[in-house]
Amino acid sequence: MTLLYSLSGLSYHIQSWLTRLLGNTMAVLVSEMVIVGLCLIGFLVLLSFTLGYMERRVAAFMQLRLGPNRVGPKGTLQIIADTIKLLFKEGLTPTNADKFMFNLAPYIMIITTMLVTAPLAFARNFQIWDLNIGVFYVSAVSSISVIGILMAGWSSNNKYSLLGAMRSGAQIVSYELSIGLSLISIVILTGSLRISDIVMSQQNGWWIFKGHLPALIAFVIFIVASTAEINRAPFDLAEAEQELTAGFHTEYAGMKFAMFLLSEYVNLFIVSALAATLFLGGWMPFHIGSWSGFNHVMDFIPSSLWFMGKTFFVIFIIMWFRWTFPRLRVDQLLNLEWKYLLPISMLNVLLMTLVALLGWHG
Amino acid sequence: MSREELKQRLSEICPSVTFDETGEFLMAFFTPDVFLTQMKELRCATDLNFDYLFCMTAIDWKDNFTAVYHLSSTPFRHALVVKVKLTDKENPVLDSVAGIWKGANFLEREVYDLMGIRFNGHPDLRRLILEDDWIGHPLRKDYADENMIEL
Amino acid sequence: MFITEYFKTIFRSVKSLLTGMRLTGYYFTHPSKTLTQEYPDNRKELKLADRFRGEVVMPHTEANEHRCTGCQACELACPNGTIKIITKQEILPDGKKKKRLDTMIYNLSMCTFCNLCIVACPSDAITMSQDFEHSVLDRSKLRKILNKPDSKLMEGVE
Amino acid sequence: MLIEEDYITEEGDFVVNIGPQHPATHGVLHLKVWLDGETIKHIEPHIGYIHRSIEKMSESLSYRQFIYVTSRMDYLSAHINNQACALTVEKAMQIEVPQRAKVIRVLMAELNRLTSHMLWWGCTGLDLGAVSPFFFAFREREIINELMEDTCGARLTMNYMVPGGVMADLHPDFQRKVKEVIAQFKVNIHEYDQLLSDNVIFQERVKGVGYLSKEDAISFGCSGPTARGSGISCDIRKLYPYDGYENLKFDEIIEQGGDCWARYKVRIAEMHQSMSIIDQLIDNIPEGDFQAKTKAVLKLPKGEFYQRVETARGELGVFIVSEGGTTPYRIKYRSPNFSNLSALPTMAKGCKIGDLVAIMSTIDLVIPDVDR
Amino acid sequence: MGSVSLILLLICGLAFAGGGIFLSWVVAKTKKNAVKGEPYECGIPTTGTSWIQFHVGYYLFALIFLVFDVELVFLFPWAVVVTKVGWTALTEIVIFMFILFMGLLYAWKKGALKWM
Repeated sequence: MTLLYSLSGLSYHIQSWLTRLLGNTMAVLVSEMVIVGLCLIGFLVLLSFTLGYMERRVAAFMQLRLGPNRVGPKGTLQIIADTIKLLFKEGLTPTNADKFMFNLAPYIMIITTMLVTAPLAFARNFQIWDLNIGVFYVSAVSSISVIGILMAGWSSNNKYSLLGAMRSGAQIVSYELSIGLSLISIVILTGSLRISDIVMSQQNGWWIFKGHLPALIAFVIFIVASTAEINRAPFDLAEAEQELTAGFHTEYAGMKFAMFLLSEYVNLFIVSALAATLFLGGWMPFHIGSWSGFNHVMDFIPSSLWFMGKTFFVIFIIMWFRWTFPRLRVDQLLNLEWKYLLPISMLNVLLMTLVALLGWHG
Repeated sequence: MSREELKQRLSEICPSVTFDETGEFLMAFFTPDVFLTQMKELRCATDLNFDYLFCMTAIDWKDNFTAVYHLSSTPFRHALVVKVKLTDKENPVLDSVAGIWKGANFLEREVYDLMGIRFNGHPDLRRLILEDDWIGHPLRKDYADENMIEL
Repeated sequence: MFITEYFKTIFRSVKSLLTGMRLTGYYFTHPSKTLTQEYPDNRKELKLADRFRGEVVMPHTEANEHRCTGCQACELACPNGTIKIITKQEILPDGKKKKRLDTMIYNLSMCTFCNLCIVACPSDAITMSQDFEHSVLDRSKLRKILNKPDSKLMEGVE
Repeated sequence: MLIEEDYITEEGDFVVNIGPQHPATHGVLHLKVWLDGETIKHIEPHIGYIHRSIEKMSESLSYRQFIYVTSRMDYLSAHINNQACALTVEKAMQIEVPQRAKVIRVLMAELNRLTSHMLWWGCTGLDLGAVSPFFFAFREREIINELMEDTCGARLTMNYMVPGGVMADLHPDFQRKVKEVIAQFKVNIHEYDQLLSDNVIFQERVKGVGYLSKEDAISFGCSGPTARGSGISCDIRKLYPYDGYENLKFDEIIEQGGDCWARYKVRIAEMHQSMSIIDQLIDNIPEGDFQAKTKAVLKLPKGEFYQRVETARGELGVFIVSEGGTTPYRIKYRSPNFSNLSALPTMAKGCKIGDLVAIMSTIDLVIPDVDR
Repeated sequence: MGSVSLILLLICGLAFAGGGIFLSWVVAKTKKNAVKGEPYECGIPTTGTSWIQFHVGYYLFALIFLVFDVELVFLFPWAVVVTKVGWTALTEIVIFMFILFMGLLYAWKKGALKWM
C-alpha cells in the first residue's frame, strides 16, 4: 500500500511540476510521449527477442535439430539469458580506434531503426505518424543505416571491419535502387505515397493478387533486395563469418554489439512489415470476392493479428533463405543487382504503368 | 622404362653414379657437386621425365647426412630414389631443386627446419614449422632439448 | 540469343534455389526427423558399444580378487607411459619368493585409449570400461590406482 | 626456373592475416594475404602451430606402438593412416595377412573415406555460408561413426589396424548395420545435390575458381582429389594396389577442370565409388583369422621401406629407415595435405577473399596432417 | 501524432541505446590491458595501418548509384500522378528510362560494374 501510495504521490508530484513548468497542454503531451516512448522501446525489445528465438528455432528445425530448449519453457528465455550475458560483457574499445565514431555507430544504427518505424501501420488506425510521403520516408531514412555500418567499420581500425564496411557500403547503396523501383510500382497503382492510403486501396484485394504479374515480380524483387539491404544471408557479405570473421562489427563487444544485433532484427521486421503493407494488404483481412460469410469470419480476426501474421510470414521466408543458401561473392552480389534486378525492375515499372493505365488493377 | 634400362640411362647422365637395389625402388647415389644439373636432366629428358617429386627427406646417419628424393614419372610410371650423401656434418649444403619441382619449395624448407641442411639457391629458405628463433634442428640424432621427455 | 539466354539463366537459377528451399522446408515441417539427442537427460537410454574404450579398469571379483600378475606387459606396451606398475616380493606358503602386484597406477590424463595394453595383457586382468564422463575439477584425480586395497591375485592365474 | 619470385611487401600494401584463429582455416593455419581491394595478390602459408613432432616421436616407439600416433595426423582418415603403417611393417617383415583381415581393412578404409568426404561436404557448405549442409552431412556420418565404435571401440582415432591384420574381429551386427547405412545414404546423397551441387549460388562460387593446371599439380606433388580434379591419374588404389584393391571393381574419378568445381565433383563421385566397393565386399567377407600370427616384439630387417596408400585426401607415404632394431631409425610421413597446401598460393592468386575460402575447403585441408 | 513523433523516436533511440550501453558500463567489470586493445586479426599483430587509400572499385559503384538514385527521386512524384496524367506520362518516362538504361549499358560495357 505504501508503495502504491508513494508511486501515485510521485506521479502527482511530477505531474504538478511539469504543469508548473510547461503549462497544462504541454505537460500532458510530455507525459504522453514518455509513456508512448516506453511502450515503443518495450515493443521493439520484445520483438527482437521473439525474432531471435524464432530464428534459432527455424534454423534448428531446418537442420534436423531442436534448437534452444533448456532455459525457460521450450527455451524461450534463452535469448534473455544471452542478453544478460552480453550486458555483463566488457565493452572494449580498441586502443587505436577512432573512439568517437566507434562509440557513435551503435547509436546511429538504433536511431535509424527507430525512426523507420514511424509510418508503419500496425493495425487499423494505429500508426505513429501517418505522413503523406510514408513510402518515400521509409526508403530515405532506412538508407542512413549504411552510414552507421561504414562508421563502425572504418573507426575500428581493423582490416576485416574495413573490408566488411566497404562491401556493405557498395551493397546497400546498390540494392536501394531495386527496393525503390519496386516500391514505385505499387505507388503507380495507388497514386499515393501515404501508407494508410496504400492499405486502404487494398480493401477489395491485395496488390499481389490484383496487380497481376508485375506486382508479383515487384514482390520477389522487393524481398530479395531487402534481404540484401539488411545484410542477411545469403547477402551477409558485410559480416561474412567465414571470410571476415565478423566483418564490420568484429571489434564490438557487449552491449554495443547487442545494439547491432538488435537493429538487424528490427530492420528485418521493418522490411517484412513494409512488404506486408505494400503487397499483402497490411492489416486488411483476407477477403474473397462475394463470399460474405467467409469475409465476415475473416473480419472477426483483429487487424493487428492480420498485420503481424503477414509480417511474420515474410520474416519466415527471409529466414528460410538464410538457412538454405550459400553466401554470394561480392562481385556476384553486385552483378545480381546491376545486371539482373535493376534492369528487370526498371522494365517492371513500365509494365506496371501499362497495367495501371489500362485499368486492369480494378 | 625397366630397371635395367633406367640404370643404363642414368649411367649415361652421370658416370659416377652408384646403385643400390635392396629396396622397392631403384636407388641411385649422386654426388653433391653436379647434383643440380643431373636432377634437371632427370626432369627434362623426354625419355626419363621424372616430373613428380612425391617425397623428399633427409636421414641423419652417424657420419653423414643423406638427402633422399623419391621421384616418379606420371607418363611412364617408373620410379627412382635419388640419394645424396653430405659428409660435412657441421654445415651440410646442397643445391636446391625448388626451381625444378615447385613442391620442393616447401619440402626443402621442412628439411632445412628439422634437419638443418642448407639449400643453395632456394628462393625463400626460412624455417617452416618451428619458430624463427628456434635453436637446433630436432630431427638430428644429436639434438638435445632440456624439455624433451624420454618415453 | 542474348535475351533468351538471359531469361533462361534466371529461370534455371530460381528453380535451383527453390529445390534447395523445398528440402529445408520439408525438414522444417517434419520435426519427427530431428536427430538431437538430449544428452544429460538421456543417460538412462544412452547405450555405448560393448567395445567402447572409456578408461582402463581392473575388474575385481566379489572376494576382492584380480587377475593381474604384475608382469608389466601393459606398461611396456603403452606408448605414452600411462601405466606404472609397482611390484612387491611376496613369500608364498611353500616358502618361495614371488613377484606380486603392489599398485597399478593409471594416469588417465595421458591415456590415448589405443587399447594396446589390453591386447598385451596375458592374463586378461585389465579391460576398457564404458565410462566416458571423465571430467574432474582437480587434475590429480585423473591419476588412479586400479587395484583395490588389500586385493589379491585370483587363484590359478599365473 | 619455375618458382615465382618471393613477394616483397611494399609501402601501402594491405596485408591481412587469415588464421590461426579463423573460422575458415579448419584448424590452426595462418595465411598471410596481400590484398589489392578484395583481390589476392599473394599468399604466404605459415604452418607449424600444431606440430607435434610425430616423426621424432615415432623414432622412439616400437613397431606396434607407432601406428596409433598416425591416427592423429589426418584424423579424418585415421584408419587409412594406420593401414599405411601396418602395411609398411608387413611389407618389411613379409607377413602374410589373412584374406579376412584384408577385406575388413578395405571395408573400414572405405567407410572412413565416406565419413571424411561427408565431413568435407558439410564444411564446404559451411565455408561458403550455407550452414544447413553441415548438419545434413553429420546425419550419416554419425551412424558410421557409431558403427566404427561398435567394432573398433573408438569413433575417430580408432587404432584398429595392427601389423598382420586387425585388432579384433568384426562386431556381429556389422554387416547388417553397414547395409542399412549404405542404403540410407544412397537415398540421402540426392539431398547433397539439391542443397549444394545444383544450387546456382554454389556453382557460381566454385566454377572457374582456384584453377590449378595439370603441370602445376604435378610439379607441386599434389595428390588425391586435388590432383584428380586437375586431370592427373594418381589413385594409389589403382596404380599400386594394396590389400586386395586389385580385385575390386571401381573407377578412378578424374575431372579435367582444375577448378574448385572439378575437385568438388571428384569427391562427390568418389563417395559413390566407395559405396560400390562396400557393396561388393560386405556380403563376401571370407571366413578365417583376422590377424596373422606375429611375434610379440617386431623387428624390421635393415633397409628402407616405402609404402603408399590413398587416404581421403591423397597419397600418404610411409618411409621407414630401419637399422634392424625394434624402433625405426628414421621415419618420414609423406602427407598429402602438405603438398596440396603448397599449391594454395598458385591457386588463389588473383582470386577474391571469398574464393580463398572455397579453394581451401575444396583442397580439404587437415592441418594436423600438414604439421605432423 | 505528426512530426513531433520523429523527435520522440529520436529520443527513444538515444535513450534505449544510451541506457543499454550505460547499464552495461555500470554492471560489467572492466579490466583493460594492452593486448585487449589490439585489433583482432586472428591473433597475429597487424602489419601496417588499416586506414589506407582504398581501391577505386568501391567508389565507382557509388557514382553509378548516384545517377540512378536521382532517377528514383524523379520517379516518386511521377508515380503518384501517372494514372491521372495518362499516356503522356508513360511516353515521357519511357524516354527517360531509355536514356538511363543506355547509361547502365554503357557502364556495363565499360566494365564499371566489375568488382575490382
